[in-house]
Amino acid sequence: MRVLAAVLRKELRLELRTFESVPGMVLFGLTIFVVFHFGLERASVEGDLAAGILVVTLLFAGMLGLNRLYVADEEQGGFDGFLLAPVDRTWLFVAKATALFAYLVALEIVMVPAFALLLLEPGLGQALPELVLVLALTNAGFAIIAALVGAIAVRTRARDLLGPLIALPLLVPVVIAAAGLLEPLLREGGAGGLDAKWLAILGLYDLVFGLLSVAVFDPLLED
Amino acid sequence: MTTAIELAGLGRAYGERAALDGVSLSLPAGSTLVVFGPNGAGKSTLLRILATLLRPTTGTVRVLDGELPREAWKVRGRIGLLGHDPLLYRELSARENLRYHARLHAVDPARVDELLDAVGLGARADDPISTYSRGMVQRAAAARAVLHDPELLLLDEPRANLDPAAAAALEPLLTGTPERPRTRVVTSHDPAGGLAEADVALGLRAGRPVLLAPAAGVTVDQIGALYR
Amino acid sequence: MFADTLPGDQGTPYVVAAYLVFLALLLIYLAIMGVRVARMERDLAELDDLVREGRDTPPSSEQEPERIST
Amino acid sequence: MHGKGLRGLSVATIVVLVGAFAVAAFYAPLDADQGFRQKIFYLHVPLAIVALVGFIVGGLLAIQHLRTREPIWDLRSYVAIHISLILGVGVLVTGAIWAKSSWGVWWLWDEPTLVSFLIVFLLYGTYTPMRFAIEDRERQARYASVFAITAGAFVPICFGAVRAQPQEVHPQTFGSGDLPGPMWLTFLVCLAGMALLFYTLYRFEIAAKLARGRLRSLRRQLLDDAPVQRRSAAPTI
Repeated sequence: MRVLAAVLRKELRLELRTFESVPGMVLFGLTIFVVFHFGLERASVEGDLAAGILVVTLLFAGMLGLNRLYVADEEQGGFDGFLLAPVDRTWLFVAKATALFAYLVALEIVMVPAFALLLLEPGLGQALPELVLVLALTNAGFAIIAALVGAIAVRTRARDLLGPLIALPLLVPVVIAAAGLLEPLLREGGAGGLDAKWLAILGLYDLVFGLLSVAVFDPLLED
Repeated sequence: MTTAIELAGLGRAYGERAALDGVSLSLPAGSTLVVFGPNGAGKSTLLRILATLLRPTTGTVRVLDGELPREAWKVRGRIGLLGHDPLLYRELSARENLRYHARLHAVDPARVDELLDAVGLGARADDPISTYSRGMVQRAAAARAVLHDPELLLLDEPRANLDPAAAAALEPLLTGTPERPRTRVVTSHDPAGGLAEADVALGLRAGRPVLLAPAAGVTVDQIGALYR
Repeated sequence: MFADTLPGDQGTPYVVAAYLVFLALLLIYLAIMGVRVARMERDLAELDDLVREGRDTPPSSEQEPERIST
Repeated sequence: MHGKGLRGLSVATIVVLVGAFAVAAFYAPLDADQGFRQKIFYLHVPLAIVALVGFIVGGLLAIQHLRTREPIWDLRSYVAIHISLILGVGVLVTGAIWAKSSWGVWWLWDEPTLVSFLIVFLLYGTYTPMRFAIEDRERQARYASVFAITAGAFVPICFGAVRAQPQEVHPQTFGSGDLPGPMWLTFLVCLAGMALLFYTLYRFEIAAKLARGRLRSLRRQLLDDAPVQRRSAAPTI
């Protein structure tokens, strides 16, 4: 755990110092809302359309996060510095996934109210606890895939393109489940409950890919 | 008098190109091996292999009491690397960088401040590395390399772009103390200076060891011949 | 016996198209592999000539490159 | 020495495959409502199953590669995925044709197997560009194996997630239970033919690649001019 805390503390401090990821993700997200507004020519949305817009916007903002996740380590010797230490390498993956999870939470703190303000028809009040749970599971899915695929993509030539290209298809099940869960929450006539089936799928996805990533991460660091 | 490093036919190839080929030597603990050779001769590759950062493609490597790459975990944390890349985050300060490495190596944070003063960075410790001069970065990197009191020190031209004051400040750190001698592998382009501090001299040319002998018996122009 | 399994109703062109597409895909793949194998055979032939040449003329004695050693 | 047994295998494949298609065309009874169109089923579904199994096999071979670190496993994983991708093109095209003939539209978002196959295909489509983007051979193999394992585990999950979607408009023609005897038998023969085809192409390509590797090393020994190795996605032994 000491290692996780050390790497995570360094990650968050580096982010606070350079503001590389979160501000960019927030601005990018808000811009996408505007684009959706003009693209769909809708002043307000609800139900499945609202769910779709929110999930897709978070997904693409997450892709920005993915592209920035390992850049500092690749360019400033972070990988070597970490490999020289007598620690289990999987902690780097856990720390990076947790860091991106934190960025996504920070992103959502700004974006969800903005979404309610700009586009969403029904208010958010009544469905907030369920919404937080769904977004948490979705963030976990994004963070796990981004931390794994980011490590694959960062040391290749076309990394800004390759990362999202690999991550997006992998995240389709998360998008399906998240949209399915959010749809009743954002419906006009008041919140429906959470669909257990989709909750199970999202939870299973996070669990399976979490364990899988931990198992296959180490070979990415050897040279 | 155990041996710190044991190499037998060590080779490293990138596809067809052999960066290192057929290096064999045995270095007793506490002694200093100085590696000479033109750029691209494989000096840095050798250091990265010894530092467990690079897997050898042929031959066997035994460093301290671990056979690489299988037992790398055994020796990691007991080796200090000061390479061309300082391995420090430019946006963080020297103190923050060293604190991070201290936590990774489970080293008492107090040692960080102690080292920062030792290398003469006490005043600027909290400014980001990006504001440091080349010499100051090298001092911070040296402090990072010896932070965890390694048994084996790998130094890639440690005195490059260092002013005399900085070199003097780093000297005690990089040589270890008589009662706790440090095994060292140092690469150098300075035949005279290099031979002076060497116990064993190794000459590399295009990845092949063309010269391997106790430093006492090696003359400066033999080293010079490597570069012609 | 075939009457009931092969009528000419409007579905036929699609089925035929599907099987033809599959066949075309297969043929393209085999063609590419064929080109690769042909290139390999040409290289092999070239190497054969070399070996034959080598055997006819005795190999010249090569001079061991001078090494600096103490 | 690499291609031993290939001739026998190729003959067997041709016999079984052509036989299977003949059986499908002449022996299999007409589907009650879809009539003759249903016969694409005997091509499209076996092709899809073999391609998907090929992807998963590629993942298993990649696990073996990470465990043993021998390049031969990376070659096998690469070839398995490479051929599955080629069959995948066939699956998507025949799937579109089947959709057009049965439901009058070239693509159908309600058909879960087609949709999930497209997602899997898009994912594996990045396999070769990713390999090409990494220059160092050894690292290329290692990263490709990590990709193959992750993607291999993704295939069933993707099918599960897409299939769980509510709009199940069209009757599922491929259900193990409801197929009458003769159709089921024909389907099995076609599946066997397609699996044999995959295995033959797999063995064929591996033999070709090993022979090319052998050739290159011979050339290097004889001509002593090591041809500068072009960047390529394919592994070379």
